[in-house]
Amino acid sequence: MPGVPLADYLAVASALFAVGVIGFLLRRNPITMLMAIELMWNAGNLAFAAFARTFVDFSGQIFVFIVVTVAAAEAAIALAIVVMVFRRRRDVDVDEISELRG
Amino acid sequence: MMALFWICTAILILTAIGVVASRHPVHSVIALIVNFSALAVMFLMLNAEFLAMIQIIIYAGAILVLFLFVITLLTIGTGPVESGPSRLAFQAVPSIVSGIVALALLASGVRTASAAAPPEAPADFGLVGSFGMQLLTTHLFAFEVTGFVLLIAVLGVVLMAARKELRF
Amino acid sequence: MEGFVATVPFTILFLPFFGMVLIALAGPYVPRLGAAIVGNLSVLGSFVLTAVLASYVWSLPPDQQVLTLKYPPAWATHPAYWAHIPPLTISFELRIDPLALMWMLIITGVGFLIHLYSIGYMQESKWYRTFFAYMNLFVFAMLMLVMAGNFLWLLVGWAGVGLASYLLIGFDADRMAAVLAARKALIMNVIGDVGIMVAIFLMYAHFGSLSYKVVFANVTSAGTSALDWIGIWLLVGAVAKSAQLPLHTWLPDAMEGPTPVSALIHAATMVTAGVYLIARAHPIYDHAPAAAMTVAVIGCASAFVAATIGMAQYDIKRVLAYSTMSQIGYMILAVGVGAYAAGTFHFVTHAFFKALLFMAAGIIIHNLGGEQDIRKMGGLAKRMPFAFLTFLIGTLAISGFFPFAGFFSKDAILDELQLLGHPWLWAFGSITALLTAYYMFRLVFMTFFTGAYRGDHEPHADRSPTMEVPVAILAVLATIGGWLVLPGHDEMSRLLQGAFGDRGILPTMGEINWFVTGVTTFSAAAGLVIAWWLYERAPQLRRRLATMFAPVQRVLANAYYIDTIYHWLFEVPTLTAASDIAKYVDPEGVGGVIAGVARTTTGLGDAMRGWETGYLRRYGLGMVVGMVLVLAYYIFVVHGGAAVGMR
Amino acid sequence: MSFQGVSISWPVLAPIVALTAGGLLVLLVDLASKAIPRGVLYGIGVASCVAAFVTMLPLYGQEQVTLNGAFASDRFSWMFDALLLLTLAVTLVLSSLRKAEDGGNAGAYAALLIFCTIGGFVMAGADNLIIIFLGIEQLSLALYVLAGTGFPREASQEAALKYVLLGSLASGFLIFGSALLYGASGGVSLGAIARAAAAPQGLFVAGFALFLVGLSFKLALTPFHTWAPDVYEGSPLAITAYMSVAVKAAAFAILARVAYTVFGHDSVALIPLWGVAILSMLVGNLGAIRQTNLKRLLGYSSIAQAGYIVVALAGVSPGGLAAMLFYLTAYAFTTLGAFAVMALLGDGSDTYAELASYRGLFFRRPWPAAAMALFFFSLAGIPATAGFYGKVLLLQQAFGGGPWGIGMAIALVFGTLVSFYVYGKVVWDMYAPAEGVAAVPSGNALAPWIAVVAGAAGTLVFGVLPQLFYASQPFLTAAVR
Amino acid sequence: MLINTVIFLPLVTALVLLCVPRTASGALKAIALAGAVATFVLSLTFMSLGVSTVADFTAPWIAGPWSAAYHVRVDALRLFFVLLTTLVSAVCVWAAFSYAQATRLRGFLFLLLTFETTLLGLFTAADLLLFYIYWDLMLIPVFLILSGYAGSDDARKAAWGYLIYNGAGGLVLLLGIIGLVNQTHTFEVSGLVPNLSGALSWWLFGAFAFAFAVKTPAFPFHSWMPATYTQSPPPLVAMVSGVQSKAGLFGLLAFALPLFPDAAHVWAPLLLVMAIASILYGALAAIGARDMKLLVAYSSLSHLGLVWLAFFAFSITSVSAGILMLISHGLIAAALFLLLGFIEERVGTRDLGAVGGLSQHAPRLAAYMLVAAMAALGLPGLSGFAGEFLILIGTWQTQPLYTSLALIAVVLACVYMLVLFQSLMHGPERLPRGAGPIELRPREMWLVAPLLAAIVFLGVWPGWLNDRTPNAVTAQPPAVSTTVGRHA
Repeated sequence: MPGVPLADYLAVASALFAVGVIGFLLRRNPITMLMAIELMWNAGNLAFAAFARTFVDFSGQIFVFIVVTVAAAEAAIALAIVVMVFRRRRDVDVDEISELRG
Repeated sequence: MMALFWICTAILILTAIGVVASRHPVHSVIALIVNFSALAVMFLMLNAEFLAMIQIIIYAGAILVLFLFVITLLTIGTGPVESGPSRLAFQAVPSIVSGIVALALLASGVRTASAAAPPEAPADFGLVGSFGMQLLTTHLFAFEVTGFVLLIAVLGVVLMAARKELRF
Repeated sequence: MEGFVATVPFTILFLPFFGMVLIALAGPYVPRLGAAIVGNLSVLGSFVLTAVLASYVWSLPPDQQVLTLKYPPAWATHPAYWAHIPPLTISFELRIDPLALMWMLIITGVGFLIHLYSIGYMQESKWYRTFFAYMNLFVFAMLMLVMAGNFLWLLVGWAGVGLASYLLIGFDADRMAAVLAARKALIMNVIGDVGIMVAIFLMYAHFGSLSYKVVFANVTSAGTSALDWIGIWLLVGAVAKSAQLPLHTWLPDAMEGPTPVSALIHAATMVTAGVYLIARAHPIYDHAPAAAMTVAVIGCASAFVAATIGMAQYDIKRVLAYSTMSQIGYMILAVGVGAYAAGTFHFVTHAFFKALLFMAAGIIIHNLGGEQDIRKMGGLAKRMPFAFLTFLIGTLAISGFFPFAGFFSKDAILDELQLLGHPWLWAFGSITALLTAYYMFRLVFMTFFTGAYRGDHEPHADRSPTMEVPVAILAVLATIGGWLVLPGHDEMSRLLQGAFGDRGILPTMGEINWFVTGVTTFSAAAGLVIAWWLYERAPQLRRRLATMFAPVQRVLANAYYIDTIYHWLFEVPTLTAASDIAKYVDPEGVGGVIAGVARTTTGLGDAMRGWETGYLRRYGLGMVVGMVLVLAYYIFVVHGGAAVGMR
Repeated sequence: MSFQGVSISWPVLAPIVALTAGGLLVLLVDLASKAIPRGVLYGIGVASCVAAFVTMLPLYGQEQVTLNGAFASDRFSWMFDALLLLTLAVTLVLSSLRKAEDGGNAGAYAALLIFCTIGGFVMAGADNLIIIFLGIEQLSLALYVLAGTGFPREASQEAALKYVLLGSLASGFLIFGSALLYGASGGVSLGAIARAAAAPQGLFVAGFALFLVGLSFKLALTPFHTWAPDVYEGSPLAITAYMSVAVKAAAFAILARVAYTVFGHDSVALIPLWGVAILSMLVGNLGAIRQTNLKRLLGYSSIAQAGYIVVALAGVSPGGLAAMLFYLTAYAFTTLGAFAVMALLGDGSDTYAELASYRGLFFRRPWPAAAMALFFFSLAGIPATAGFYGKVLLLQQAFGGGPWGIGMAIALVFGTLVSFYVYGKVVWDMYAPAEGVAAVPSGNALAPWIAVVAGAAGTLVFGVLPQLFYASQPFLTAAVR
Repeated sequence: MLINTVIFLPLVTALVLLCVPRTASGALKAIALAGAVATFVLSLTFMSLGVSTVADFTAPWIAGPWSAAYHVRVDALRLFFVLLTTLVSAVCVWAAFSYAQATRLRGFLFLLLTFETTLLGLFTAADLLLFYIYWDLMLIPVFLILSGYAGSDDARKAAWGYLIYNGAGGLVLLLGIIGLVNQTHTFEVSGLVPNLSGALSWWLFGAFAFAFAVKTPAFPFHSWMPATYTQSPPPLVAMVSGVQSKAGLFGLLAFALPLFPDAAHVWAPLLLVMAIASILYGALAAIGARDMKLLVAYSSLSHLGLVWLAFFAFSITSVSAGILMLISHGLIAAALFLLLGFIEERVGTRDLGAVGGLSQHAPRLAAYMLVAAMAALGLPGLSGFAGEFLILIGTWQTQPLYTSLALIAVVLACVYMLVLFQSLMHGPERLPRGAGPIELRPREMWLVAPLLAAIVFLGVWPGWLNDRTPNAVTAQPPAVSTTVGRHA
């Protein structure tokens, strides 16, 4: 099967990355923000996979594997914190939490 | 091959926007699951079978299920998550603008990558066996450290969960 | 004789100083009179030793009469200098020569008489002991001034005398008038010190040393213009100390001090320091004709102006103060034109009759309980015959009537003027002689004759010997003092010849120049007659004249308003500038800059903290924008700079 | 499927093994019975620190690599490991003061701290992108949680939330940056990247930019510093101490290794780093002027100190590493000492985090006040303290760094001047006559005293005799491969 | 080793004080005074050195990238600064007994003695790094005393002006030093640096000169001085104005002039203008000052401006006369501030208008004040005049215009010193109610006596000091090899 040029993969990865960043900044719901972060991390994974394919080198794929495991751990901790923080609050809005300032 | 690629790209981009744009977290989780599956297909196209499997099993399967649990946990009996306009004025526009500029910059940076199709991959590239060999030999240390990372995750949740206030 | 010559000058110099130290330390434990006795004895001791030294020096041939003494003496192991910065060395040295001896004799002699007089006069003062300590300090400083061997020790004596006069003018320190007068005196003196310092700097620049020997030895090596400048700056010092124009305004105010102080310091000795300075630095003035002429002109001008002001004063001591300024004008005029012997002779005689006049006035004031305004006095001749008699002798002497001292010394000066060819100076000198006679006799008539005593204190005429003995002695000296220079033999030139060896033989004084003597005697008599006519015979004429010349009379009464001019020209601007700086410029101006910088930094601090809004998404936005900027820099500069080359 | 392909040299991994054993032991003991007092658990933690240090001694001064290049222990990483152990030990000592009712079991807390330090070890020895990413994540994940264990509950949780979300965002940049770097160089190891840096094109440039951004977040360099003050104020005292020293040390290890290996000389690519350093010095010092909370003030101070330490890299000259290490050691002793004094006075709690409580302290508690004054003078860079000589070294490097170096030197000097006021104000309050002010009760436990004395000794000894620091290292020029 | 004992004896005494309980004020006073006087006596032994011999001690200190040695020396240049420090410090420690409240005496004495050690360290330092360390350390004791022991709120505010302003000066000096050592790679710099490029040496000299001008203080950089001099307790201000203000000018003599001789000539015109500005501004401000301590503070601004004039007129007498003027100003300023401190303590106010006619009650105080005021005025026969005269006779040869301006200031000096002396001592009696006995107590008389004795001695025989101080700014002998403990 004719290969897909590397540049396209990277373009897609960048697009995913950008959407992730914008998503993080726009949404006020922590869970959605976390999902946006997952998107960013996956954009990185895609780029790594594409480069691994071009260089025929496993390092890239190893990195993706590691990123996935770390993402799992990070999601667990982040969600635990989110739950801890928002358990008693009425609505789940990040902007509410801004006592520390100045 | 190219057609499949463009389909996956379209799905990826649309579901990504879907994740970000939807007001209700459950909708965004579903969008994310579709996104990950399209990503898995992409991995397959890049001869990364093992990664595709992981993407589906771990990412889509475990992590997003966890997200669903938490969403249900937090939003029982409350209205739509984000009520009322964002208190932070002057936040939406600059973030979109900077996101787009970032994309443009990355795209221009990335453009220098070879536009040619990658050469034909050798037969055993991307197989789980060779991946495993690599993982446990050249990158053995990385493998070990991931162990630490997961241990920390467990300890962290235990530490936070130990709080008595967590009454439910 | 070697040991004698080496030690006596130092004992003369330091005896009054130890007197002062003894009074200061032992003072409180010794009764008041004890302090006075210590003071008197130390000055008397100095006088006796000076007399002995003088007789020894004058017994030497004229060309060996200059003794220079260095401390430590030559045979000492390691030399000690006052200042020793290699090219510049200033040593401790004294110089005794007839000129210095003449001044030393007067200082210690008249000084002793005035110390004696003050025992009585200062009875009811609170700080009796301190008075004698300060007087001893003055005598020590004046001796230092005249005995100095180089210009530095002259300057030290010069300033020491200024300090002593400051302390004594402001003696009764609870009167603000005295305190301000003392301050003005010291400031004027410091201006004089600065003048001398500049002269010293110039001398060092040209001669490389400050000691008299070196400077006077190679005076010719420096150009006349340099010598002129040195002369002018020395004159500034002399003018400040001898209260000549333009730095004279402190002398009338100095009368705030007790009368013995006025007698000793502001009549006999300190104010003549300027004359001594010019006489001492005569080699410079001999080679600097321009400077010498300025000296003469200033002397003459001061004499004339002081005489005119003296005519319109009503305070007895102020009249005498202006008369001192006028007489010293004569001396400066004399030394200016080169008649050093005549100038010194007039200094000697003036010391006698001016001290006499002041002490006599002191007795009058003492007996009138401090009253000094002559308009309130009158008819005191009968009440205080002794004071009247001595005052009359003094007046006759100062006006220059025949047998008295004034006649000979003033005549000598005017003679020299005529001889050395200064017609204008001689003319002004004679007119001033007339004015002197007028204002002195005006004083005598107003105090002792016209009308009765109108003051509020009841005059009491108790007689204390300690006050009257010195006055009597001075009265005798005032009469016979002049006979030093008689037509046949000129004692004064013979005595002084030793100090002026380098100028050749001093011109002999005393030849009767009938024309000059005639004019001076006539002007003295004219002054007497006019005063008698206006005050005794036709007082209504005086009143009519007074009304006619009222504006002139007011100008003279206020000493040509010079004091007020100085006040507006110097005092007001400096004080306003100073208070502005202290109140506004420093706290707000310079300080303001710092406060401004501090405010802006704290302002910046708040701005920096402004980023900490507390909103998590703002932080996220900050990070993304930061990322975009860094990315942009890299993409465009570094990558775009690929052509530039990263290495 | 034999494993012969992998060479494992156990001595290099010995410190990590020791620490892991310590961590697991703490967990087991905590699990064994609830009756064990908290002190024992922290005691085990400190013991494991000492053990790790003992195992590190033979490695001193040698160059050893294991697991085919993934992890190395050279003189450069040795110093960082020593600093991390010191910080861990002090943090454990300070945490032992925490009262039981603070909630959270001590076992998990101590173990988490130990594993977090292991993350630091990994970062210090990392030599390829994967291990760098893993080390950063290991360290950060543990700290996200630990930041949340503070008291008062709301502030601490807020800090944890902010830290985890922004941390993950930064890690996202790091991953994408690493991907592009990998793409540009074809290999994950720094050596490969160095080859790519020779002829930079789009991929490398973008990748390095993102990588630098991710790292700057960890270092709290401006403009990625905004999280630091809030997180420092929110987290518990001991964790703030740990964060301000350990995170900075480990992150600088990576930055130095990247700067020296990838570039090896001062190049145009590092200019944004110098710019960011200047900004951080200004923001850090100026921001601290009006602070009333000591932890937040030290947060700003850590931003400024990060800016100072970057100056050590100016010109990427051989002496730079020595200057950075000396300054980091000085900064470690001083900051840990300062936090120890706060813990000593507040008995582990945050009562002495407010500046107002220090008013007139000198006349109530002269010795702790004197120690605090010494620490703040060292932070400000007053002579005869380690901070001062550190700054002398920094200036020395700055002058070797061309025009940007001079710019950084001037920013450093201006920052120091502002810090005279900032730190002087604390000392000024302590010396204020305090008749009217009600004295805040202060504790006097032994454990923090040891930390205070150690901090003071370190600050003074390295201030007066900096030669001791150098004597231990025949110097580090060839440290980095 | 003698140098080190002299330097650190005050610090050791201070540490010993810490072991004495705070309340045992008798023991505290005894120990502190013993320590200070012992230091002074020990420092007198340096007098036996004479101009040629040098007491020098070197120990290796930092071998790192830039080598630095613990190199202290007492040579002709530094001898009299050390003596001044020990004498004024001993007097001030003794004067400090009556100032701090009972409970705080220990802290106050501790800080004063530490301050003395930093000053001694600075004056004996021959290594640039050591010099800088003491330069900044000097700020701490003064800052702490001002913020903790001066009592009033203004004093606490003055602490800031002092710390920040001098801190800025110090940091600029640090930049200068690092810039210089960047060329030589060792802090043991004593002589001319060979390959120093022109422009760089100008910048470096500028940095040194700025720092020294801030410390002196000189005209444009003096705004920290008024608050500090008026607010700090008298023993401290006596030491600050008496000794610390000499640190800057000592730095010029010991380091800046030998290191950058040609740059000094380049900067000379500007610095001369600054010197004259300080002299005249200080004199005018002193006349306008209504606060007595402020008046003396501005007078010291004026007198030290004269020393700047001396150094940068490069005249033959500038160095030796400069040192003489510094020592004499140190003694005069210390004596004046202590006396004013006694008056302020009794009368309770510093305003010249509110007090008057003290001489009637306190003749001895008036006598002491007279000697100090006349010395400050520059009355010949006292050390003030000796310094001024010898400087001006030298500067007249090279800068006649500036010298004549300085002479104007001499007249102005007479005005403000008389304003100070007369409004306090003379005139009608004005005393605030409840003022205690005015007359000086015996302790206070014995305290100020040594200062006045030194003033009179130096006034009568300045040659003694001239013989023992160098006249030209020669570079010190090349850096002594770093052998431990070698000393002449």
